[in-house]
Amino acid sequence: MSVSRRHFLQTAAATAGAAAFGAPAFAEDAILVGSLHDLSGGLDIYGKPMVDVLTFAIEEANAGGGLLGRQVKLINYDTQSNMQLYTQFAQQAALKDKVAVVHGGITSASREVIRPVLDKFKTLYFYNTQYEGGVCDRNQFDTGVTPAQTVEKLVPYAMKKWGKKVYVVAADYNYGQITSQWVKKYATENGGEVAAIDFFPLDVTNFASTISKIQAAKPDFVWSALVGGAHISFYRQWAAAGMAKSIPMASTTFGVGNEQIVLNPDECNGMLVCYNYFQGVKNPANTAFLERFHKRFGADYPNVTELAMGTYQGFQLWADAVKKAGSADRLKVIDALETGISIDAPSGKVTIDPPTHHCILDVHIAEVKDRKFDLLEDFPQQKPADTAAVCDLKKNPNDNQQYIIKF
Amino acid sequence: MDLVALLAIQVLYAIASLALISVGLAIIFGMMKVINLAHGEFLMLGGYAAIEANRYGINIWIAMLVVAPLVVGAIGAIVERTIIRWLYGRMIDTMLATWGLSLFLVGLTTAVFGNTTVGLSAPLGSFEIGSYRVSAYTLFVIAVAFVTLGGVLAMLRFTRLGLVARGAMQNANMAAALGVNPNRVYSVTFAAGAALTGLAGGVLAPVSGVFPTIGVAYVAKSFITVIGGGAAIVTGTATASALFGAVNQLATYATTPVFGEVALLAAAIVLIRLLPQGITGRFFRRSL
Amino acid sequence: MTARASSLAGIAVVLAIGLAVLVLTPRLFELDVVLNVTVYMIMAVLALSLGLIWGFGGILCFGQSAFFGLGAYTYAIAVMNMGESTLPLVLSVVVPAVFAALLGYFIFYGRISDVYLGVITLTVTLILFNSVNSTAGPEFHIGSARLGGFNGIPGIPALNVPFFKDWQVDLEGMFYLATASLLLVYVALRALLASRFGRVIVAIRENEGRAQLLGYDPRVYKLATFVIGAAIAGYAGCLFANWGNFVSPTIFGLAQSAQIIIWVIVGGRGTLVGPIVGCIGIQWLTAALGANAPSETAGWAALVGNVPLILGAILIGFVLLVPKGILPTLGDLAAQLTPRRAKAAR
Amino acid sequence: MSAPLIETRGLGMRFGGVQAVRDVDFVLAERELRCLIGPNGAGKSTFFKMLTGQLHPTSGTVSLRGRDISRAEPHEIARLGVGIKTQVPSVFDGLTVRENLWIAAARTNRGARIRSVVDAMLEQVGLAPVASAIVGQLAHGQRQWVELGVVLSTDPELVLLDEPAAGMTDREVARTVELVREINKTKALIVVEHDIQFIRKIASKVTVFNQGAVLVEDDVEAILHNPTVRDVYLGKKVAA
Repeated sequence: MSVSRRHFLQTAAATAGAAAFGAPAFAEDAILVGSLHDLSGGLDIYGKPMVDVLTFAIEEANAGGGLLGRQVKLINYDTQSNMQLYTQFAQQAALKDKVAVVHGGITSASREVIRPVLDKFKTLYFYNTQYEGGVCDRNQFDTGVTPAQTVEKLVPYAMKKWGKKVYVVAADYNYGQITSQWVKKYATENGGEVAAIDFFPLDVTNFASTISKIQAAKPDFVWSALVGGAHISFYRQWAAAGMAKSIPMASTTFGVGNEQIVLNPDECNGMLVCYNYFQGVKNPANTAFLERFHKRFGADYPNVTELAMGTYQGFQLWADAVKKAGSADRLKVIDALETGISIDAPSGKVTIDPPTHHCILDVHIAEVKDRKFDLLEDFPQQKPADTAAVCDLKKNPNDNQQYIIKF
Repeated sequence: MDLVALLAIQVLYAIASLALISVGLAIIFGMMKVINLAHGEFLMLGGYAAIEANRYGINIWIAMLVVAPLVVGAIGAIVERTIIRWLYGRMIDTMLATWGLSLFLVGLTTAVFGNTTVGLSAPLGSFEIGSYRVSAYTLFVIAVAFVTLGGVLAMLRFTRLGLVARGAMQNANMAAALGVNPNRVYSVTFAAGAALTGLAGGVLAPVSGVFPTIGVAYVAKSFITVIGGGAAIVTGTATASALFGAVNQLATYATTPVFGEVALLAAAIVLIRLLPQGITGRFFRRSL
Repeated sequence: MTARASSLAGIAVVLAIGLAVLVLTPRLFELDVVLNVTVYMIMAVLALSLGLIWGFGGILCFGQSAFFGLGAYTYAIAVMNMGESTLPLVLSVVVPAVFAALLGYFIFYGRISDVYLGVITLTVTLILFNSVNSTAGPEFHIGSARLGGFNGIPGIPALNVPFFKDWQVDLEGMFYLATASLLLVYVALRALLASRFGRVIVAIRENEGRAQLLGYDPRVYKLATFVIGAAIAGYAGCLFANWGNFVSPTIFGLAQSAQIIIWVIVGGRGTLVGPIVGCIGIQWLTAALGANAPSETAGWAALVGNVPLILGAILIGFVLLVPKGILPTLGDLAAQLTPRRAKAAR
Repeated sequence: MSAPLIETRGLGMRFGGVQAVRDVDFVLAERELRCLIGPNGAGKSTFFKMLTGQLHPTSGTVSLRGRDISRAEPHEIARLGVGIKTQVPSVFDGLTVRENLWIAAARTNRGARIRSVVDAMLEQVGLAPVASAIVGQLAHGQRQWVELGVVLSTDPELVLLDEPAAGMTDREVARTVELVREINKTKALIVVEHDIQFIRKIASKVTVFNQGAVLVEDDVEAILHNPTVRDVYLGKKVAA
């Protein structure tokens, strides 16, 4: 009753407006892009660079005449590292601002909060963070790397370089749990062994006893899937105990929060990481991007992180799809994206993989060196094999869940 | 044998760091009955003070041991003047105000320093115990904790300032009768508590990361330690830290850090149940 | 009696406002406002629970979030296993209440009071936080519900009309349920406080020793108050789990615990409307600041768009300028303007 | 003969190294009115606290009608019919006078009875005109009356009064005397008081405490002429 009445009022108002100003006036409104990132609270180390890049991407788009001749406007929400606000703001973005797309969510927890809300209110969703993989939802696109794209490459590389025995320390949440299982899988497949896997909640700062346990286990190298500000203490305490020199380390989380800048070079030099994007990636798109970006945000901008580039590429993929669809309408844009849209991004070629809604992209192994990353080896066009094993949205477009990938 | 020595150092370190982060709060809460929820942010500011000072070329030891306490002490004095001064005797209101202050300081720090701050790495290198390597800085932190507690004790017991402070806390009129302005005493005490907290923040900066929201990790633990210790500032902090630190580290070693944390908290509950006035409410009653 | 008449008038005003919100919100506003108001109502129920035990019972519970979280998790786990929400709803009230009874027995019969009580309750909620936070592994599940650790439990099925599994409460239904719950809890608490029990707990807050010398056992009354507060908080937790279909360990965290206390301080202790006003005010402010975040992260914009900075400054200013809380201050103001009514308003 | 109302045997209380009360044998009959006197620190208040359960004796026993209550909690003893008016008025300061009495009356009465008890008590202690006032805002003397009213509203069988006349005007003292006599018609009383004139007016048996022990027990006039009492107490008092 109340619903129909409200709709009636709205329709009446819209009709009146259309009559007064002419219907086309509405088509000229800006296209709204919602941003749901933590700009305060513990996760802002990740959120801020992402919003910076999103702001930049939108400014660029507008400078180039906008999309479909319409300006793009950023509606920026600070979710304050608070799950309740993720729900509230996802609702607001979908219902009040009626944005064309939402970019955002950092932790898997926040994504799983946003995802059902945006599904329910039929608003397109881009999740631009590297994560544990397995999300299968036609309304969502994932532009970050998953373990099959990075862990699969880095484990054998590190084993070849250092030896077969690995000790895993991981953040105690979805990503850490699942990533460490992937490490174990790839280590055993390559004839190595995992000495132990230790999990740490994200607020742990005292790693003394873990460090001595690692010393007792004498692994050839340590795999870190530690995350967040508190876990930086691990690297500090590790180096303070004189271990940085004797046992090397590999990671698919280090650097995402600019750890290589926070720590001193002698605390983390030589560490191996594997991501889609490094500032040092050599291609014309990246050179041009960095030049423009530094002009806007200053040459002393610390570092364009993996997550920030994921966000930039997510926006570009969406923008291309809008152009291709000739509309910002959700279903039309999804259709366009599902044609396997592809862009020449700063990280290299990035293509939407239609069955999984994840990305086919380049990954690189790099070494930490004096607050920067030295690229060591490139792996072009990696497929999201893990998610592909469980998810096929071409066959089951109505599938909607996060799979836990069994192997 | 190596393991025993290693474990002993780790337990001592856990105790020392707990005592360090708590003693400033113990002074502020114990002597002034102000529940300072911004305590964690005072620690955080101590860390930033040390880092920034070091960045501008000040020797790391001076940055940690002198600059950090001075800066945070000064901030404490300002906070006391502008906020706490109006709230004495209103314990609950100080809680709300300092919670606000905590948010404010986190926001301010983020705005000023951004959230990618180059940290300090621990000086002093490492040494070997059998097949284990331990950071020498660990021993330094233990030493600082001892010296700090000893210093506070000596201050309270032997100096006129300490005497006056104790007097004023027990009875403001008495201090007034001694010709001391109780407001002055409160100011100085609050600033002193803040300075010690800043010292702890500076000294711990190379061990744990420094970022705007690090305070949350400390505030509950310090508060539990102070309450567990009871009325006597130094003895209380020392005994409660000894108990909780040992429980925490041993449980962590035997199981996981989470379990260590839970064991600490559980120990606190049992302690308060057995000694509803804290340790020094029952034992060491006449201590300071 | 004028006091009774004015108190009844007060209830009538609150009910009138509540009913107006209940009836008008969905008719005047978009769905997003309705959804926002829903969560404010749910949190206001939580605020009332602490308003009762602290504002009237004098029990400074620093861990009210423990019961809130237990309610939410209990509901989530139970409904995921059972599929039908009637029993889970009941459990989400009973489990926190039983937990509070055990904890309260431990506290009140151990003669723990004051700031020590605050620390015990804080510690308990932190234990819950740490424990639940470390259940990310697949081995941690209760029945078919994975606890999920830090990531929490997503996709919690919504409440259904009792015993009709397929008749689920939709979003608008959730709004009506939350708002009606708030009104009901409010009226129930008013009735409780007007009863002999309510008067005795206020007397115990005023002077525990005297109440005991008159023959009332403060432990029994405090324990009962504590349990009632926990049950209400647990119910709020159940509603919260329904609102976002989601629950995560931060619900037990220090920030959540402190927030509940702040709602009550801001609104005014010793009133029931105060915690509601404080809760909705702070929630609205937090959301409003976050919703208008400038994307610029440098210079003045960084300060203006800095949510914790502004929220913190407002709280500090609030303590210094409105120390008694909103409701009592408004009451004093009204009393100054109309001195004759002052007595009746008490 | 049935057991006395109150009987203590070898009652003692030790705080750390201080023996506040030692070896007190004390008997009070039903409806008896007894005064306790003694210098400050003689142990009178500690003795009261042991009778009401606020302190548990470190030695000896307290019996109420033959039932051992040494370990009982204050509310249990209160429920057995013991009421106390403490030295510093202990009332519900944030509540009105009427609410204060209501809380007390509601312990022993139900329903409409509560209100009639409260109304009667307001008259009896002369607080009807200020029934709606917040107690914390009343003068000290009036709060004394509030506390008396609160204690009497539970209808106890034994009333302990710790310095009821302290801080009262002469007129109020006179009214207190009247009230004590009135109460004594139906209840037993123990009154601690320094004011000898007051004790004379209520004319009763007196127990003298000194250094935690009972010095002597006798009629009021005899006590006044007892040289030992003069020495330890009255003498000093006069000298002071």
